[in-house]
Amino acid sequence: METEVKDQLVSIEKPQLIAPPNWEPVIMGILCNWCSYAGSDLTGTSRIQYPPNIRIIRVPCSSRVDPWFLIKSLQTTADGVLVSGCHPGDCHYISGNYYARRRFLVTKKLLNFVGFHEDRIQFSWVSAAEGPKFAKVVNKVTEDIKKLGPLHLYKKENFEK
Amino acid sequence: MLCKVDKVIQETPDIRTYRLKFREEGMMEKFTYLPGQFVEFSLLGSGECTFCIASSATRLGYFDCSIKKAGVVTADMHLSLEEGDEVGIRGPFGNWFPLEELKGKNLLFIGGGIGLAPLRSLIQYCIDNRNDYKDFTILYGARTSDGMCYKDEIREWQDNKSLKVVLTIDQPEETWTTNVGVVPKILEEVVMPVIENTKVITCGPPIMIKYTIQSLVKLGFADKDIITTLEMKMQCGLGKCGRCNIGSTYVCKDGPVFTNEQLKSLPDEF
Amino acid sequence: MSVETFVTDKAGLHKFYEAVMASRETYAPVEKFGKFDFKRVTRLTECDPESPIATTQSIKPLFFPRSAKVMKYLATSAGTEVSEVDEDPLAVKRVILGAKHCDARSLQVLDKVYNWDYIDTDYQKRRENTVIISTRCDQAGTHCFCTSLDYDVENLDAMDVVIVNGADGKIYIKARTPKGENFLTELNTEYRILNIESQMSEEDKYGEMKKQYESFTGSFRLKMDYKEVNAKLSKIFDTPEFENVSGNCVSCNTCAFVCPTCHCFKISDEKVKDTGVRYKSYDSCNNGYFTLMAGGHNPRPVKYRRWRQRAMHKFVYYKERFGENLCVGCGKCTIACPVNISIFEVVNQVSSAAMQE
Amino acid sequence: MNYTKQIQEIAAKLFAEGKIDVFVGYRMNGFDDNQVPVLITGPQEVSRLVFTDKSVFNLVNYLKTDHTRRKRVGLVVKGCDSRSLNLMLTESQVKRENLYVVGICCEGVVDDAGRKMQNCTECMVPDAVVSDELLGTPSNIGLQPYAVNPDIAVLAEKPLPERAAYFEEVFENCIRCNACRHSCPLCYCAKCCIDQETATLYNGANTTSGAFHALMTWSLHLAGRCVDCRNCEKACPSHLPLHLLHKQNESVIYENFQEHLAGVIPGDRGAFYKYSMQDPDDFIM
Repeated sequence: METEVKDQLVSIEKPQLIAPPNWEPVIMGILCNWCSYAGSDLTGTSRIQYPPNIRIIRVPCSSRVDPWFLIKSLQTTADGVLVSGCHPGDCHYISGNYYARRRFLVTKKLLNFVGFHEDRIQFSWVSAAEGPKFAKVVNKVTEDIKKLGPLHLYKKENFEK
Repeated sequence: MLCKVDKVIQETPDIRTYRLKFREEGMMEKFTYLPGQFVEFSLLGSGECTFCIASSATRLGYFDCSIKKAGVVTADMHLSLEEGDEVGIRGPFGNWFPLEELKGKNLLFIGGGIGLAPLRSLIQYCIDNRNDYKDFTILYGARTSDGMCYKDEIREWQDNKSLKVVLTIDQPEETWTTNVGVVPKILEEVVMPVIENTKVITCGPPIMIKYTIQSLVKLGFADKDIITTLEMKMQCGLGKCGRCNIGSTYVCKDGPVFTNEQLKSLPDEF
Repeated sequence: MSVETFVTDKAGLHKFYEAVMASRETYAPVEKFGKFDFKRVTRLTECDPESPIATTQSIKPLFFPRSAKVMKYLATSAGTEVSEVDEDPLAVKRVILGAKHCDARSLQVLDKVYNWDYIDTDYQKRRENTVIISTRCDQAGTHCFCTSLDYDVENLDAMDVVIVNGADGKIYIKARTPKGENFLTELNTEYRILNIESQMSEEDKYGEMKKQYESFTGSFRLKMDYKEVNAKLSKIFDTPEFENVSGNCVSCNTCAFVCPTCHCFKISDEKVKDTGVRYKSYDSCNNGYFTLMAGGHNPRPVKYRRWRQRAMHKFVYYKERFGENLCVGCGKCTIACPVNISIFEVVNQVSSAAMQE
Repeated sequence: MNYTKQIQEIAAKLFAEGKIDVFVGYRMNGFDDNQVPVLITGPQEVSRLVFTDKSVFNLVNYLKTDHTRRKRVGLVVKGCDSRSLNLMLTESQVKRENLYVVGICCEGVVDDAGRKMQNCTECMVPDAVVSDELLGTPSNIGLQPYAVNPDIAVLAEKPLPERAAYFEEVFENCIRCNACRHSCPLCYCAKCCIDQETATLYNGANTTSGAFHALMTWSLHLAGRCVDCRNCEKACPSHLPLHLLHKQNESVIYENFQEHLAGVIPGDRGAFYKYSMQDPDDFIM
């Protein structure tokens, strides 16, 4: 049996048009290996609480993040994306995050242009020493996305009211 | 149909043989196939792939598929498909070797690399019905001695007095004592087959098939006595998706077994 | 008892359309971004069933969707669960309004491939549940050549009901198949009040329709003899002319995606964590990866080989196998093609050039 | 704007001197007054070449096919085409010494209906920036102040849900034939990242969200490189307004990095290949 595909997401996740009471967002966290990932480690080792909604992927550098990673994660399961790298000037590869910064801005604006709320895609600079900052960032992103509700890509009823 | 992987045999660094059993009891009896047919493997999450069955229905209870690491699905299989895992199977599809025609003939099998897999199915079948056939020669070539699959079985065949087994590798190696050279060369120089009343069954990489057929024709074999199995990208196995079209022929329905006579009538795409 | 040809005028036709839309799920050409495509409609104002402009895609997606789920699965530690897709929209009875002759004909051609050997039940079900109402064109398009192909455009029985615009604003509605007759009898008969010619005999009506057909056939720019082309093409597999005609092809898949008879597909998996879906989606022989095998061997690595496959499959191979041309002469591929390569020109140019050698 | 005669002469001369193997130009399509690209391999076909304001297609696209690879090619470029050629040269896709470029000082091309194309009314580089021979009078308009595309301006004013609904329709109408990608001169990758076969990344299904993924990724990979030749939009069988995505990126890049014309300066690699310390940082936490 096959059915015509209108919206593939519906089959993978059950469609819930209104956020159910216990809904928790899924946030894709793409962290650079040298600063933000170490920062998140520090958050853990210093026992600072942060929301468990974030799913972390480690990349060598924030400039490794191709825009289509963000698009793909929004297209499949994520309700929001957080990309984090080293502070400007601190890049392990000297200038990676400068390149990334340009790309992020254009990606963010384009996604906003086609109808995503700006808070769905967020960026941060977190260094290896900034454990508390990482917790704060994740807290903020989770709060923002909780406010926006679940992302049902191309399901008319629920697309970014 | 879901199958359970019963046993994994690492034939060579990049070839694995999967011995499969059906998850449901009694399915094996319904799953009847003849040498030369193929099945669609589906590895969930990676996709579907076509493989020929490398064992004969005369060996009951299981069937084998030998898989070389080449594309995405096969790479995933080598990476993650282990004993006890499950795969989906559709099939069997395609036609089979003309078993009736082969009866009472001398048989010459020519295999190269992973191309021995479909032949193995027929060889097993023929060994199990040994009395139906006359002389029996197997010529098998591989790039290196490492690259030979079914090593244990080849040893068995070598011990079997009623078979003649000729092995060859492309490049000389220190430990290798027998023939060195590409298959067509060995065919002409070492095997020197009888032409009368002989059927040749060949399978291997496209380039090998091409030159083997050339030298077979040179030796004087008739086109209809040369049988080969073709490979072609397939996705449905049902004669629908149009991928395996060569001329008006669907390889998945009318093939994969063709005689050279039939091959000649097809457009020259290979 | 056969339903007689119904004669009406513009107002009656609109009533008829409304009755159709009220009776069943209706699909009709809808304008979007300056082109027409078949979409689900509920009101006549939404669509234009008589649009003279050909739709970008044919009615093929309604029978063989662009992307269909074959199955889905859930892999857990306890084992793998494979399930078929649950919803079943195929049982719904549908009507297609405003299909052209070529669209309807394409289904007849596709039936051949879907009903040999393994029978595609989903396609079958969709076919059975769909009534096709077709309006005969008044004017041939720039790239149309349906009258030059191996089917009788005038008396085609691929559509269930045919609508013909006769002279003096008279419109003839005629059932062509038993399915169409049943549909017309079942239909709410309110629209029949507007019958304007109750005395006219069937022969006269047929004569009027014939007249319209003749003026339609007169408007064709492209004409060829398909028998000649078939015969010539089957002999010239190795002609270098294919390289010339395929020169400016950009190897996109557009022609196959909009073609009403192209039926090649690919199977692809998509997964998220433990769940996944297997899709069956369109594919095109003009795509470079179409025949690329896992080992890296590709029998058709270059453009002209792929074009040869396309042209030969349409005019030779399919004919050999199933007795029909795999082309209905709709010209959709030429319109959609970024560089306007016309299949008509390709086969004619190749066959005539090869004959000159 | 009619350079038919000059181009025919140049092509004939080049073939006579044995300087080229293929000449890429335009010919009449044979059924109306529009033109299609043509690849000419010998002097006997030179008379088919034309060039008028209907010569729309960007011929640089043909430099990535096997018909022209490792051959000496002559081709006709307009202003926007020459910019994409410049980028291809910068990105080492073609060798300059294999090319003979006939540059045109373009006065704008027209669409099927005879209206001047939107990108031509906005054009800031009408003269070919790469050429061995330049036809027409250079306009020398120099750098103009940047004006946001009117379509973008209109859409940007709209509230978010409306924009979302609009783009949903765009993505829904995409049939994923990839004509946009194949007609883009700057999409020369041997295998596109969207065609990856790994199931977690792959996006073969022909769905709305699949189209979203494909088009967005495609436009972001062209951001800072797009030369606004609109080959993609003309190729799209569904007539989707693909320029919106590119123009949006272009406007953001201009506003923030003051880089708006890709491929004008030889060796300039586009906005994403460089950076400045002063780039905006305020959107990052």
